[in-house]
This record gives sequence, C-alpha cells and structure tokens, in this order.
Amino acid sequence: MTELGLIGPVEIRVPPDPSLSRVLRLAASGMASLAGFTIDEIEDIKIAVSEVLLALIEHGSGNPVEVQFESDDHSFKLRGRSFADNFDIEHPDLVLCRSVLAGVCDSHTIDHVDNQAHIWAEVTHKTIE
Amino acid sequence: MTELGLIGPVEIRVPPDPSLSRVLRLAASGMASLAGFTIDEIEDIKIAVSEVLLALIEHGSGNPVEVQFESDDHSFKLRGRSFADNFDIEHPDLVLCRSVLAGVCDSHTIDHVDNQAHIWAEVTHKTIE
Amino acid sequence: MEAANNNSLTVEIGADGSIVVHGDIDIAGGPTLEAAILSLENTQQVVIDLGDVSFIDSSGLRSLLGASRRAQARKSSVILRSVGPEVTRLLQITGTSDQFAIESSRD
Amino acid sequence: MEAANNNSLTVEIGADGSIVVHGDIDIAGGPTLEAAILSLENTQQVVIDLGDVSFIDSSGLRSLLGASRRAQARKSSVILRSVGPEVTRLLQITGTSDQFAIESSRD
Ligand SMILES: Nc1ncnc2c1ncn2[C@@H]1O[C@H](COP(=O)(O)OP(=O)(O)O)[C@@H](O)[C@H]1O
Ligand SMILES: Nc1ncnc2c1ncn2[C@@H]1O[C@H](COP(=O)(O)OP(=O)(O)O)[C@@H](O)[C@H]1O
Repeated sequence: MTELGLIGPVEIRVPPDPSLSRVLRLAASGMASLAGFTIDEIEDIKIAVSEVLLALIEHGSGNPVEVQFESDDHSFKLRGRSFADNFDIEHPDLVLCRSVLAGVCDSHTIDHVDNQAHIWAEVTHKTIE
Repeated sequence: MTELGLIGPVEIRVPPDPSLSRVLRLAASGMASLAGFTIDEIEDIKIAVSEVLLALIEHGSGNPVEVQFESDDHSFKLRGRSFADNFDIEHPDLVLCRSVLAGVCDSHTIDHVDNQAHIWAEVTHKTIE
Repeated sequence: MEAANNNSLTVEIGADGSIVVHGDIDIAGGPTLEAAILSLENTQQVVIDLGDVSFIDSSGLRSLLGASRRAQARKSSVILRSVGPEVTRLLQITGTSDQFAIESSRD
Repeated sequence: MEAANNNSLTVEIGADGSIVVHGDIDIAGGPTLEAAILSLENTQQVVIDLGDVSFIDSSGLRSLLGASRRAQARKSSVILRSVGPEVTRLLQITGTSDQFAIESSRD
C-alpha cells in the first residue's frame, strides 16, 4: 500500500486572472506528486483546480480568489472562495463545471453564503493493498 | 525586444515545511514563464524563491511563511515574511544565503523589524533591444 | 523569441487548414482557440489537431462544444485529430464524445 | 511504486560506491544527501554523481561544503561527477568551485 504525505495547507490568493489557472495547477500537482498521488489522480486534481478557479472567476464579482490545498493520509482537499454579490449556481456553464467536478472528485460542494462563493472538492487516493 | 506580462500578485501562505520549497518554485517558475522571462532568468527566480523560503524556515520561529510573487514590465519581484522572535541576519548560513541572493537577484534586502523577518528580492528581465 | 501573451495556449493553422493547438485549453487558452475556430468555420470544415494538448477543462470543452453546435447548424461537424487521453477523459466524463468526429486518438 | 517521502530528492549508491543523486538538492533534499555522505565518508572516497540534479540552493551547497571540509580534514576530497549548469552556476556565484574535485561536467 502506498502512503500519502501530509502536506499543507497551502493558501494561495490571486487576482481573478485566467492566466493564473496554470500556476495554480502547477502548485497543486507539485504538492500532490510530493504527497504520493498517482499520475491519474494528479490529472484529476489539476482539472478540479481549474474548475474551481474558473467557476469563481467567471461567475464571481471580479474579486480576488483564495484557494487552499491540503493533502492528508487519504485525500487531496481543495477549497476556493471569493466575495461575490451574485453567484448563479444554476448557470449552464456552472452545470458543466459541476459535472466535471463530479467526474474527477470523490465529493464536492458549491455554495453561496454571506456574499461569498465557496467551493470544496476532494480527490481520494486509491490505495492498492 | 520582448515584453513581459503583468502577473500577480500571487500570495502564498505555507507552514514551515521544507518539502514545500519545490511547490513554491513550481508556482514561481510557472508565473515567470507565462510572463515571458528567459530560461536562465527563471532558474535565478527559482533559486531566489528557495533562498527566501529556507532563510525564513531555518532562521524563523516555526511560524507560517508568506511569500508574494509579482511580475511587472521589467522584473519579477518576490517578498517573504514570517513572524520570528529572533532572526540572526549575521548567522553564517544566512551569509551564504545572502551571497546566493546577491548572485541571482539584481537587488535584495533582508531585515527583522517588529518580530517579523522580511526578505525582498528582484530579478530583472534583460531585454535585448 | 515570442512576446509574452500571459497565455498557456498558442494556435497555428496547418498546411491543410487544420487548427493545430499547442498547450492547455483552459480558461486562459479557450478564447484563443475559439477565435481561431470562428475565423475559419464559415469557409471550411473545422479540423482541430490536439496532438500537443495534454490539458483541458470545462471552459475549453465549452469552446469545442460551441463550435460543434455551430457546425451542426451548418450540417457540418467538428473533427478532432490526435486526441490525447486527457481530452478523451473529459469527453467521457461529460458524455459529449458524440458531439465530435474523432479522426484519431493517441495514448 | 515508492512510498511518499515528501521529498524531492532520492539517493542511490552506485556499483562503484558513488552517491548517485536524483532530484533537487534543496532544504528538503539536503539532509537526505548529507545522511548518505556521512554513512560512507569514513570508509571510502566520496564521489557524488550529479547527472540527474538540475536544482541546488545554498542549503544543498552547505551539505556539499560540509562534506568537502570533512574530506579535507582527512586529507581527501569530494569528487563531483556529471556536474550540470545549475550546480556550476551556484559554485561560481559563491566562489566555492575550488572546494571540490570536478571529475566531469555536462551541458
Ligand atoms: N473556502 C476557502 N477557500 C479557500 N481558502 C480558504 C477558505 N477558507 C479559508 N481559506 C484560507 O484559510 C485561511 C484561514 O481560514 P479561516 O480561519 O477560515 O479564515 P477566515 O476567518 O478569513 O475565513 C484564510 O486566510 C484563507 O486563505
Ligand atoms: N513581506 C511580505 N512577504 C510576503 N507576503 C507579504 C508581505 N507583505 C504582505 N504580504 C502579503 O500581501 C498581503 C497584503 O499585504 P499587506 O496589505 O501589507 O497586509 P498586512 O497588513 O497583513 O501586512 C498579505 O495578506 C500578505 O499575504
């Protein structure tokens, strides 16, 4: 069985600039690789990071986005948040985004509370015992 | 002449865990590459990031470390800080660290004010006109 | 040396008119790809070469799906060439494979 | 598959007793390299193969300089093999090239 490393939390705050999506993916995949995730799991984590960022940038209010990455002994957890007056969870683009998150993550939530859009997602490590 | 992209600021907060050095280098090199820095400049930026982190981890007080990356039209700027009761700027290891920073950066400062260790460094883009 | 474009994607038009994509089709790169498709789609069949693409997210997929929808309205289709495992996976997850004509795949 | 070690560096002992380093010699990896050197240096000449090292910082250099100092005290030296441009640059910046016997360099 492969054991995962405990790494993080790493908290990153960025302006709502699409070009930073790749930078966040690099940071997340570097963490996940150190922690011992497989290549396929790292691909899923990269997609999840991208989806979180694009949901908060495209549907947020132009405010900075905060993401947080953390790896524990069985999963990679990511959270993202941004202040947003409106955040239409039923927007068709977000529906596609959610269906991708559902495909690559073992669980995820998206909500909008107190003017803050918030996304949480988790990719579990499949151990082979 | 090559033009640089304005990217950031990207603010990252990490626990004082040496294994995160590589993650911060990945994030910084991803940003610098998007911004248009040359491969040699990116190597220098990676070294600078490593030096900032190791100075704050090895000589800090075990508190989280915050770094900030920003690229403007002529340079990559990085700042790092951590709360630290003591921060011996004259420690031999820090002297080696400073000599590396002096080699890879166009300018840098290290100080300790109000229980906060603070490092600032800048790698300039060499444009060929 | 190329000027920086803050972008992880570049697009080239191949000798046969195909759109050859290099890089990541994400929220930053999607619009570049979309502009290339829009500039060609009214005069020729859309062929997108993904041989150098190893990342795509839902915003990138949206650009491809939009092109497919517009092509279907013209009684045409969007041909994807040299599709890598990452794109294949996203098409599968979202159940959108049948919106495209897959000319070739790679491992 | 290897267990995770939160570490960007691994060390292997070559058939000739050389210390073959893979990865980044940084604040995370330096201690692993240092442990390997300490385990060997009293019984044999220290040869460090850097063919698969493309990053080093001052904490990594400190491990190498410590080994060099101890070797000099034993009237020996530390041999660096297959030194890449990144290590060469750090040795030059810090003026420490003459602390090592460079067996070979690579581009
Ligand atoms: N939902 C979230 N998404 C991304 N980052 C988060 C989230 N919640 C908290 N963080 C990060 O974790 C840090 C500490 O969180 P917390 O103690 O909840 O702070 P706050 O009181 O500001 O919500 C914050 O500085 C922030 O960077
Ligand atoms: N010296 C520094 N090194 C690294 N990050 C910094 C530094 N100064 C500020 N930051 C980052 O920039 C953000 C805003 O900075 P600032 O407005 O100076 O905040 P503060 O009042 O907390 O110092 C902070 O949240 C921090 O993450």
